[in-house]
Amino acid sequence: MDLAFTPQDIAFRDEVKAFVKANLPQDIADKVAHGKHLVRDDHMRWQQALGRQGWLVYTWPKKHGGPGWTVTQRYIFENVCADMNAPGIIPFGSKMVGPVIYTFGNDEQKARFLPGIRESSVWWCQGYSEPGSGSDLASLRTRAVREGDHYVVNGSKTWNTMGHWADWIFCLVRTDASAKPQEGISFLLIDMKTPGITVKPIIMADGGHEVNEVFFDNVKVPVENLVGKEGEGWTYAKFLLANERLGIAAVPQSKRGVDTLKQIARNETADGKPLIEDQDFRNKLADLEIQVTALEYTELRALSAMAAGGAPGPEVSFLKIRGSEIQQRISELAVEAVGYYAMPYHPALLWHGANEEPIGPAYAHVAAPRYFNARKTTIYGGSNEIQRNVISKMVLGL
Amino acid sequence: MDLAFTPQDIAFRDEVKAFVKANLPQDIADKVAHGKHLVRDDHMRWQQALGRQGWLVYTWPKKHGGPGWTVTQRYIFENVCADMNAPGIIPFGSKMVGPVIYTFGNDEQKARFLPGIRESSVWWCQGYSEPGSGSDLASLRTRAVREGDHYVVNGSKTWNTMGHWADWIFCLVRTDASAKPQEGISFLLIDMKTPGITVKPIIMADGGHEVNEVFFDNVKVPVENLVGKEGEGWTYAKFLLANERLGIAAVPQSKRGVDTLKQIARNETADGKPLIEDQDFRNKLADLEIQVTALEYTELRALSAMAAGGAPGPEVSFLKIRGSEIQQRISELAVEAVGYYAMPYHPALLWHGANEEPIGPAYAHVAAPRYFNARKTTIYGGSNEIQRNVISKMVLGL
Amino acid sequence: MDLSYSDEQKQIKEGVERFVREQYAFETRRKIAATDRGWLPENWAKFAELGWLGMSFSEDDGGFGGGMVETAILMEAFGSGLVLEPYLPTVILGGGLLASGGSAAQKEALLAPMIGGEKQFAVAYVEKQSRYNLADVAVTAKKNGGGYALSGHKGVVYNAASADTIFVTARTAGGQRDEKGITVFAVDAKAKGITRRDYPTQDALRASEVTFDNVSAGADAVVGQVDNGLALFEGVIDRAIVALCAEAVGCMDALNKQTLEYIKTRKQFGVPIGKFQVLQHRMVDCFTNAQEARSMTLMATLKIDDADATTRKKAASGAKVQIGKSGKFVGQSAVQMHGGMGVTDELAVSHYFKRLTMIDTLFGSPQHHLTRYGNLSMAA
Amino acid sequence: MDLSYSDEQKQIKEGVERFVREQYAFETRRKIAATDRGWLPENWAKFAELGWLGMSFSEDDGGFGGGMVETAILMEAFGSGLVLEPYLPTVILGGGLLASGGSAAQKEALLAPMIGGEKQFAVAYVEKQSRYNLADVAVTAKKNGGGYALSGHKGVVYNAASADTIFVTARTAGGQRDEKGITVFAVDAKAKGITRRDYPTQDALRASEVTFDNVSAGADAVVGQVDNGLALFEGVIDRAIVALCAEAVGCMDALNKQTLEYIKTRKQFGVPIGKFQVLQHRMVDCFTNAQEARSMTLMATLKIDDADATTRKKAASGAKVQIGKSGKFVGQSAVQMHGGMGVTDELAVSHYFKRLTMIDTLFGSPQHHLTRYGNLSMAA
Repeated sequence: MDLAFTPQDIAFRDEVKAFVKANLPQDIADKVAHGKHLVRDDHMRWQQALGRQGWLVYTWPKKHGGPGWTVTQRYIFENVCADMNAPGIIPFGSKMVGPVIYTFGNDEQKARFLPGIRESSVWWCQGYSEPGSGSDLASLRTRAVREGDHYVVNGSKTWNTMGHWADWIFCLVRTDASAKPQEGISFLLIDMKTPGITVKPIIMADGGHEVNEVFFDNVKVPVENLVGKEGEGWTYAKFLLANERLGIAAVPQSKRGVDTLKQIARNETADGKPLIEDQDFRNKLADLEIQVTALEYTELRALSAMAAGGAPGPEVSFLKIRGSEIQQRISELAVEAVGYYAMPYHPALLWHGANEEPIGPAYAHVAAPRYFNARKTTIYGGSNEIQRNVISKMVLGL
Repeated sequence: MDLAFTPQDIAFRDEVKAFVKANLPQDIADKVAHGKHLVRDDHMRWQQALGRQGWLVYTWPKKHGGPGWTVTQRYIFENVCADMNAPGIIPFGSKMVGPVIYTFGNDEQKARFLPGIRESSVWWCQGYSEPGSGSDLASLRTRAVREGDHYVVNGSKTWNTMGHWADWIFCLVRTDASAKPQEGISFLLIDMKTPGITVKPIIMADGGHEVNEVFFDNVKVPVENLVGKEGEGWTYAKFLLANERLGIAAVPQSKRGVDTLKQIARNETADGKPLIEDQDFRNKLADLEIQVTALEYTELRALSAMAAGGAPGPEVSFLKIRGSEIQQRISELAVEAVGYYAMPYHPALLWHGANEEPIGPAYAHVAAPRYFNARKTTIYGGSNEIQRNVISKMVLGL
Repeated sequence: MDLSYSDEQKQIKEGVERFVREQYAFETRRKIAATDRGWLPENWAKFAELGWLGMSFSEDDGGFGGGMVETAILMEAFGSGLVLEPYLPTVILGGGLLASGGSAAQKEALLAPMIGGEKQFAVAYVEKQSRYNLADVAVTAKKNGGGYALSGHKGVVYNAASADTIFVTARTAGGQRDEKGITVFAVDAKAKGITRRDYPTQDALRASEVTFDNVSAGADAVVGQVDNGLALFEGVIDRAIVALCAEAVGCMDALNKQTLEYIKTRKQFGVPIGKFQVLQHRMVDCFTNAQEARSMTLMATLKIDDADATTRKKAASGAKVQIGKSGKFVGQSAVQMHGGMGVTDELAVSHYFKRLTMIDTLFGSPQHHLTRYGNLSMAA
Repeated sequence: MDLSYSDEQKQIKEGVERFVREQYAFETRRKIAATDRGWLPENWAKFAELGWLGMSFSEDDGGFGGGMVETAILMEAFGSGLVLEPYLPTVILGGGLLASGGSAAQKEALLAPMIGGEKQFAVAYVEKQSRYNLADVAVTAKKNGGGYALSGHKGVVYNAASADTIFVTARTAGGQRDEKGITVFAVDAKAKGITRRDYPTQDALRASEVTFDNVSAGADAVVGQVDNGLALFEGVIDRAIVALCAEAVGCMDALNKQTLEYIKTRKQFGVPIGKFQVLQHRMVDCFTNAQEARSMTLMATLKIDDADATTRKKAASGAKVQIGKSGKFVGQSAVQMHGGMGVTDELAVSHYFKRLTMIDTLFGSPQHHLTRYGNLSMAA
């Protein structure tokens, strides 16, 4: 048992650092460091740089064009990227639909779709939830009716993240209305430019636009865009959600979040002293840092088990539970740290990157919007209540 | 709207103070002040003093021999008694079976049993829970079979508090096995000296003996000891439990508990300073005191609603929830306050009032046993989970 | 001891609840928030007409002789509808300063017209470094002939853009955090040397950064005593805290009502989600929290005029701690139980949550008041 | 980076788990606790025979060259069975002091026979006023010819009644809470001037109040350097904390196992109570808490020998905070989910709960270590 990195690991870490240093545009790193929102082009520039290096799909096996890294290498890569303020990789292509396609898709689909995902030349989005379905995914009602060599899709999807920037969407659709809820579901790939698709923004509590409702009105989808077998989409969906849950712990991001909080607490004052010297706030920071450390080592234990040949089991659900709770706690403490200057609402600066002097310290005006927005982390990807149900059933046998 | 006491209230408070000062034996007050356990005779001496004054059954209406006090007077009485370290009144007679008898019993029963309760010449105990029944009271299995002018009782009761000191027990028994669980239950009064009754101690986590299992082996109970109608015991039981819940908030006791904690924190030191000056511990005490205040004013609001003619509704369930959580928190902070000296276990001093020098400060060795014992407060009288179910159903309509 | 409302108080309650019901539907509020001012003069005129602006001032001051109980009734209803009109800065803070510290002349010139609805106030006390310490005052008021010249910066001044008069805490003596040497000034919002940067707040109210550059104020602009303004100011803030707690209670009850309704109707896995025990118990805890918030607010309402200063301060701080704890639990739970819809701008729930979050900070965080309470309560 | 056990470590794990399974059934433990000593010499002999007493000491010191990983394996198993034998005071504390500070002569005279199972140790460092501050030492050691004379009182000294040697922190210079001026002495437990008051602890272990009245100790009784004993002592306590955390992890897993079994079988309202969602989620949180405790203990196990002192201290304090939080949640939840049975002496659950409660305090409360961690981590 040993925490130390091997010389190869250390060489690898240096290689990653050098790459990020050379290839991450400064303007993007600055935005990330100051918690500003990125535009589509920011994500694309970084992801395409990773793509050229073959690292964008860093979790993929060699034979599908991934680097075939060890668990330790993935861990190093994720941490270096976060430390150096690289944007998080948008998961819909590389972490979600990609693995589904190379695991369940046919050779033609692999040849057609995987390169665009590896290079990030194509932006993917997700069509899972529907209005009213919430955590009960299997209740979805979007229909796909076979007509000759097409499916005709009607219905709507919601909580569609960044769909307004997407080229393609992967959708769960109902191809057999007569079957049981979890049967009769199929997994379709749909070009967002297809006639009959409209994207309607959902404005979040923080005033931002990151998710949409997507409406399908007699959208014609070629049958060759069906992944795997008709009616087995639920199997692929669960496979995808399991992958999603693992990364969702967001440990490197939370570690960076704690460092940012410390910086804020050094800047802020209370009774003439730096806030970080305030006993109560220091306790809260220390408690939070310990929570993040516990989560990190829990994830390391899971990764090391996977490295020893195991697949991510249902226990990773609690990485999602704790990871999301911790992200919320970080955002909550930021609001506490900035005091009255959490109150000004500055949409021009927040959303449109306007070149204005912020009201109060630059880190202050983002605190409350992030706190409001972070409430979603215990809701999406299967609410934490659902996650607890899963563990209770699958792990504890209750 | 006004918190101030009327001149009559103030005169009443002075009268109660004078009475307690004159009639509460000093040795008993000292035991209570130092958290020592009382013996039967201690309780009896105090309760009989109250009985002679007509105050033991202070919640009873005049026509049954109570003082017929206002809600405000009850509040004053309870607080003065707690402040002056009077022992809590054992509820089984005066607060439980008494009201059942004068509400549902016949005149003969009232004449026979109420005087002994008013004077505390008779010690009552409760026969409700059974091994395995837990919070599911209606599942009780103790049978009472009518044979001529007697019932023959067979079965067992558990969590019987102080039954080893009791003269009489009130029992829920099943008189009709064929009826639905909540029907076919009757309410019997049984003389503990009746042949066939055996009392077996249950030792608690703190090493103390306060509860028992009571076994009934062909115990003959005269039919005139049946309260109300056969098969309607469940109605009387619920009536009794509602009364129980109200007092269970134990606000005056918790207020005294916080004061005791403050005294401990003034005595204890951390890094050479009194513990009460330690920022973290002071925060915890302040938070606790605020919790107690919130509970007190919630109870005052309920009492004032009752005074305006309302009966205690299901919302009093949450007085039980918060009251018990607060009692546990007090005991938990006491353990934290005394540090290493929570560790010595001193049964001779704790249970048998041995005349030994305590190990560490006198208040220290009782801290952990009380913390262990206080875990029961969220379990008995219907666990807090059950209480939340009740509120959810009865108050929120869920 | 009597905790029931008088008939007059019941009438006030019914009146303000009717106003909120009829004038403050959620979509109406959205429109009001989008106006330039961020609130409606028609509503303010109605407040004056119904006597709400003078409700808690003595008859001598031109008010109707009510007290904190009446104020709490109004604020609770305002909270239940997320009312945007600047009652807190104008009536509770500005009016409160005048009532407890103002001269006869100041009352006549400012308080009377405020009660009549013709004047709006703002109170400038926050500074970039001050956090919640009311004595941390860097803005200076230098003697200047018969009067003073104010210079420095104040932050997050609610209602400054609409205010006719701005009340400012300034340092006339002593070091930056000395309790002595603070004076409260009432200055004309249009006075030369005052510059503002206006902005909306997270909870759809309006505030400003206000800079004072040699703003001259006459000796008659001093509210209360020179150098001894802190006690006056702290007392007004403590009363404002109780009013704010009442507003928060209104928010929480409204939020719980909406959440309960939602989990009774919203179906998942074929049943209303309110059938899931975990949500039932969380809903119970939401109600318990709101009840405790109401109880502590009642306690503070009845003790804020106590003869003993420590009792008053403990009452305000204790209530603020409870409101913070309850507000956070109720707000976060409401969002969680609403699921995805709870984090959208579309439903009212996120707006109540945002208001409760700002209330948590306003006049001092729960942590600040827990420490204050502890120091007051544990002093040997 | 490799978080898996070696084959040797797996064998140790199987061995100690078998011992607990076969020798520590709950009723057996009850009998052991009731003996005069409170532990079994036969068991201790077996510990020696199996090499557990020398497990974590270097070969030079007569040990088997294991480290904290091996220690954690043993302690976790001991925790799972609430093992009563004094491994912590004798091996971890006493042995640890000798290993990191002892002279060759002391190691030969004390460590070797301890590893052989012939010597028992106790460590006296708690004082009535000291709470968790290891530098708060009022017991004095005055120069006395070539040696020292120790006087004062130490409290809650585990295993003192069985100990052959008592290690004592005493002040040889400086003021009562100075970090400098503390010296560690190894004194014969039977030495003249030592009086004991023995008692059981809440968790069925044995401890004593120990008074030193001019107890003479030779210069050769000094462990480590005169006046510089604090760093040595603190380092040993930090290692003991990690061992204690491993014990706590064993307790929590055993408790969760029992509780899960109980709620699967215990029926109310006609169904196993484990069918109630609220208990399901609480059980999930119990497991999550135990997982986090295990993760933090692993972290500390692997970092406690780090070259950097701050890293070591943070590791120990961080783990202690987590164990405190998790242990309290798991312990209280286990009792609650067991209902009435959980608060009786009859079931094992209350005994695990009591041990976890004492672990919470031992070597410093979670609050103490949270503050320590914060000061180490937030220093600019």
